[in-house]
Amino acid sequence: MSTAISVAALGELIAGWIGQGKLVAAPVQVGDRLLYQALSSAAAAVFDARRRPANSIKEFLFPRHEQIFRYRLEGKEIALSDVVPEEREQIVIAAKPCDAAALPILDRVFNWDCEDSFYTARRARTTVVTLACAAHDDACFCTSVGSGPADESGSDAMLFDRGDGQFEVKAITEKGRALFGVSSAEADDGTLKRAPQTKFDPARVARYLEANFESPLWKDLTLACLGCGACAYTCPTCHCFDIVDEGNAAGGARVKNWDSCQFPFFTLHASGHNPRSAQPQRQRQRLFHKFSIYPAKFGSTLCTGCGNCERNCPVGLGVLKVLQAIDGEARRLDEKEPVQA
Amino acid sequence: MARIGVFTCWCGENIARTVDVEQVAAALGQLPGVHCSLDYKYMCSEPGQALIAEKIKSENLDAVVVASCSPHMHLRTFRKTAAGAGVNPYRVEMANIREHCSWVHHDRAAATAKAIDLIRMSVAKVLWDEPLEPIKVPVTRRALVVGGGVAGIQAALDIADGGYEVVLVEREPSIGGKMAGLSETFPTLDCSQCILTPRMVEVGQHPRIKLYTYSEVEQVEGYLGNFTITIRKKARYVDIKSCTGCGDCWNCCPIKRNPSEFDYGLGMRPAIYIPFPQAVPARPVIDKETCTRLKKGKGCGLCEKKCLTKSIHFDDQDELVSEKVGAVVVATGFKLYSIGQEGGTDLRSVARPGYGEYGYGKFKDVVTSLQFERLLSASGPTGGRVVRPSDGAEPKNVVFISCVGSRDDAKGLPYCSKICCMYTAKHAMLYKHKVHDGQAHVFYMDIRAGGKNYEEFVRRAIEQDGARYYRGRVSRIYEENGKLMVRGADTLAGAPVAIEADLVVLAAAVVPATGVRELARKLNVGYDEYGFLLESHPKLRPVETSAAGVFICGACQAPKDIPEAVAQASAAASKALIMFGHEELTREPEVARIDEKNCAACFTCVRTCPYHAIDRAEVLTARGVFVKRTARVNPGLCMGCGTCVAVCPSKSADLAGFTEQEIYAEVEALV
Amino acid sequence: MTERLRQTARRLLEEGNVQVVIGYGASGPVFITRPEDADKLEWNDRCFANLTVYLTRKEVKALGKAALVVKGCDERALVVLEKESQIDRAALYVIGMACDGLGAAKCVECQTHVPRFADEVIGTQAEPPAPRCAPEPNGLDRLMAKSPAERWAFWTAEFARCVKCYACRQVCPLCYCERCIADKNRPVAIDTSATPKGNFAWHITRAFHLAARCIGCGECTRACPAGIPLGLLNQALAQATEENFGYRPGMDREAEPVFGAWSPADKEDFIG
Amino acid sequence: MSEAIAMSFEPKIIAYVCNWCTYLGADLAGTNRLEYPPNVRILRLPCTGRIDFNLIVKAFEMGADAVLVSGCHPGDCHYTAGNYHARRRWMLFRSLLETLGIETERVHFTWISAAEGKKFQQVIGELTEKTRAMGPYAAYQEMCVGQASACPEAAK
Repeated sequence: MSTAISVAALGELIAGWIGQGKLVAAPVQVGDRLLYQALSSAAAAVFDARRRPANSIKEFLFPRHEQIFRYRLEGKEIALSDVVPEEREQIVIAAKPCDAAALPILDRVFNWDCEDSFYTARRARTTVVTLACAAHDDACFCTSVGSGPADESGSDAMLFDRGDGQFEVKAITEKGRALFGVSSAEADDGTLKRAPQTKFDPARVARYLEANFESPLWKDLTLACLGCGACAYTCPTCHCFDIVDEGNAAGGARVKNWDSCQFPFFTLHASGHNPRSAQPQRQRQRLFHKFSIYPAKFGSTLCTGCGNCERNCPVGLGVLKVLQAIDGEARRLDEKEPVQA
Repeated sequence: MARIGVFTCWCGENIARTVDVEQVAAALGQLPGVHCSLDYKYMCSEPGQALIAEKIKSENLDAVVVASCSPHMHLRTFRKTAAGAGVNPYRVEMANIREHCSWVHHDRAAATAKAIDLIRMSVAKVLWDEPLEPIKVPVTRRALVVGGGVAGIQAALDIADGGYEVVLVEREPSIGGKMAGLSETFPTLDCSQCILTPRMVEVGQHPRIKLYTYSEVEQVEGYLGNFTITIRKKARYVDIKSCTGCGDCWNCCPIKRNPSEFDYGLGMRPAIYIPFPQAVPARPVIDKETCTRLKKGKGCGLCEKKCLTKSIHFDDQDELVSEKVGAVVVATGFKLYSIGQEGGTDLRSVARPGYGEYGYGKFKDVVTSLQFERLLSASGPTGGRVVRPSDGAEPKNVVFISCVGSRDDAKGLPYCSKICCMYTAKHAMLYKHKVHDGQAHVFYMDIRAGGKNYEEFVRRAIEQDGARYYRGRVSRIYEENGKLMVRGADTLAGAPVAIEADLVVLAAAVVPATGVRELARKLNVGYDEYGFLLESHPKLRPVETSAAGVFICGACQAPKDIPEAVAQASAAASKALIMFGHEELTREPEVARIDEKNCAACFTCVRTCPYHAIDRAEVLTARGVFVKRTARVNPGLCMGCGTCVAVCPSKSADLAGFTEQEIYAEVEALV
Repeated sequence: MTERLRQTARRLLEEGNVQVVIGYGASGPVFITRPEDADKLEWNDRCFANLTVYLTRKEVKALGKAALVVKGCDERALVVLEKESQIDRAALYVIGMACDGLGAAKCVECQTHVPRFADEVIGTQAEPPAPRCAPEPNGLDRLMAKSPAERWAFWTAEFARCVKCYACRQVCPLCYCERCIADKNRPVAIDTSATPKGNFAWHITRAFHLAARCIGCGECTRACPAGIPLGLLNQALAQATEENFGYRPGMDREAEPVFGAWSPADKEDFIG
Repeated sequence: MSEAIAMSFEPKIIAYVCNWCTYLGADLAGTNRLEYPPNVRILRLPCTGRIDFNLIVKAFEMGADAVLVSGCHPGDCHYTAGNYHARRRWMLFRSLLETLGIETERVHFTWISAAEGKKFQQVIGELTEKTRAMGPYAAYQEMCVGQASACPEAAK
């Protein structure tokens, strides 16, 4: 039997979830940008398998700003209090597979030594319904990092755009099945044909990185970087944060805010020394973290190939171009001196 | 944690009546960082201060908040108390719970709540207050006096007699200023030159006065106690050291008929000249505009040939010399408003229409009051005979017009020039003494004769010397049958007046000397829209200026007569002498500073600082290698307004005593 | 024009007049240091970035004397940077590109198609300049036609999307502070959090620090990944600056900047 | 807003004043026992030139319902020109506040000299009553307690 579902039916489902008090997020058209946002009504959701939102879904699990605890000055004493945890169930729908694929990556970071209870709790009450990609642009490179337009990693269910206003539903996890109850047997076989070509070899890049921490290439490739956080903040996998106390004479909160390794003061020491004092060093750090440090620790790249970094970069930089250049350089070196298998 | 003591004052009943001081003290005692909180009847009294001092010691306090009256009343008191007991005086704050609270509110609960808030703010600030040390500035005990008129002479002599060196700079070839050209002075009719020239000679011979005539201040660097002044010695073409002033040169000069500056064009002088016989120094100068040799570069040279001491040097050049001084006295004086021309003065604001209808510049027998002084003066071009410039005849009817330019918003200046009423009376009187059958007519708006014996003097001019005074304005002066027709109004008689005059004397307004604005800018002294220099406070700091170490006296500050100018000069001198009484000066440490590491060197603060106290500087390594550019505050010049902080986008500028952190802490206490 | 641009760059590098040519490449800004790389320079309708931003970057300054490719709109930044002692104009070679507009909204009302202070101008302006996009209703006029409460609601919704990535700051040629006030923590003038409160404080500060300085290149709006029309705030201030002081930043190399100066005649009808 | 709320609402007014004119004007109001509502909290700064716009924003963040900024009259600045520099800034700052839809009636600029105790009394009285009539600056205060959210609707 067909498991296809119409846009209208999806809208009804969403309206129902919202009615149940769940937080439902989906791509929403905001000005000239498509952005993941929490929905106030089902109508705002955009089901477009050909376009990618400018931000990522990580915000619903790892928000840009989060209170860890609150404090109050009571006389000469300080009273601490926990933040009341949000208990609403969350459903992210029409997410891109490259956004969902970031979740298992983030899971590892937030739980490898000690559990980040804020993240884990949100993760547990979040269901992710992806919409398989029907198109890609020049910035896309999911296939180069082992993902693809219908990558199921991180998805609880996946929709496939049949092109006739109907979507095939494939439930991937129990959570997904719980939402839709049904699942299509056959995946859309058209999506892979629309996948971007492989643009570099991550293993070769990792090998090159290991051997070339100091290289003039860094400066040559990343000099244009202006040091903003547009790449990191729209990246599905970037997860650095800063902890600050915010308040006044009466009290305040200890909060966790997104941070970016591209900011000059990210690594500023109290002594005044800054080990990463120039922008190319910060760019190198980001590349290393994604393609050398994280892979060495967790066995996969810290990148899903979504291409948001390039699309959002004011000077069109992003990781892909740097990786391609590195890959080219590595291949040239390999050809000169083939590596031992 | 800080150990703050909070001391709440009852001010007798003044505070305690409206504010529940015990509740306040108890509430403040609960604040973090507050180690003890007390209330007492009179904190400013001796026992009150002793209480604070005792608590500082027994409780080992490191900061103090006194909640009492206005800091303008007692901040100094409590800072001194705290300092005496070992707390840095800049870690003392006051919360004003009297003027700003108990005296203006009646609701006890609301006033008490407000008092607690005000003190909380002070506690929050004092937590961050940095200990500060007064700034010590070394003093070069040497003064610069700019301007060699009577005010400058007085200031220079007073300072020099006080035992300190003075550098006196005068733009003209001789000192003496306006007073040297006056005939006799009101209200005593002393001979002006007779009383001034001995003082000039004293200056010329004083071992501690270094005199630069025919020189101007080119550049001023440094600050209070430490100025470096660059002086431009204009090419004089005469070596005044070897010259004996014998006069051979000016007597042989063939270019004799040049209008004399000293006589305001009424007399003539050669191209090489001394301005007047009693000049100090009594050394000539060559006017390069009129000297044949200097104009053409060859020929003539008679004076050079005649000079036995070989003191004439046609190749003389301007020379820049540098002098280090600790204080500056500005005494640049005044000039007369250019009455004839359209907006003829260097007034910045609007072009003023002038007084073309009075015919000055058109009719030879319309003269200014200063020109008339020269006609009256025994040393003047006529030897003291009052004559008409046009034909040398003795004028029998002389019309004096006061307020030409002064008190005239439409055509001149709104202010009163102050001296004109008196000198006009004097002119009328002296004229009558010289021309017994002559008649003086005076047109005036009001007679302002406030001063010792001034009113009596004016009455004398009218009653004894028969000057006719008309209260009214002159509308027009024109020539008719070789006579000047003066048409005006006598508003008291309610009738028009027409006088056939032989001579008309215009009491033109007093305006600041040429170039005083440029000088003021070099010295960072403020000036008003007319160019008169601004004193720090019109009542209490009348000779100080916004620039520390720069004092003003005489007519550069406002029109004034000789006794006032001299008194003010002595006041300015005493201010310099007070500075020189110290080896170093202490200044309040509440001044701006720049975080040079973070300064982006946009120099907005440099452009903004009202005191020019911020310099463009460079950060260098210990070995002198350039690191970066930065703004840098000169604490000797900074007055602590903090305008730089507000314009600094990165807040690399901050103000000690009112730091960003301190102010934010204060606001953030207002929860 | 591209060819002439490449020739110029090649010549400058060959002659050793400059050590680097900062220009547009195929996919973003490029820093050409060798004559043979001059062919990497491009001139097309994707040359949006205002490259003057690089002049104050220490990594770029370290490359040596620069030649910079500017459009007439970007060039105004050079005037402001020079006024604020950030660049030594004499130690910079400016290659001006006559520009008919890149199809951006700001190009429609552009009055500076041809750079005026460049050392060399490449190309000429089409007469009349070819319109590349339809004039848009002025966003600022539309905003100001709303009630204050509606404006507040508008900005509340817009700022809610701000994640404080600071792209607006980093891309601005006039945000060159060594340490931004937003990065200072003693005291905290602006909450670091991307909360409504922290975002308002930041955007008020950003806009006002550019008051009477912003040259209207619109890079802030272009760079914002959340699509917040930040340039509107700058436009409003620019309009007020022009109305009150007759001053347009970067238009006149001789004009005195508004801040740092004052006049007794300054308007004060808002002061009670 | 209802009259009952208007009566019970006590506006919070934060005043930034210069040390030499307005602070002394407030002192004079005290010396002359000129009563005014107790809603104002004065911060003493050396000069209006020192008062940055960030402080005005901070005052609203602290829950002020109105902010007063006051200093020496033009020409009377203790530091010759600090107030002139301030006046320029405020002029443009107001236009930014207008653009943002911030209620400019809640930012009151004025000159009060050391002799104008009476004016200080009047200004505080009028500003307090005006603010009382306007009610709490709820829009700003609610904005300040709002949490970051990827949902703009939630910010309302």
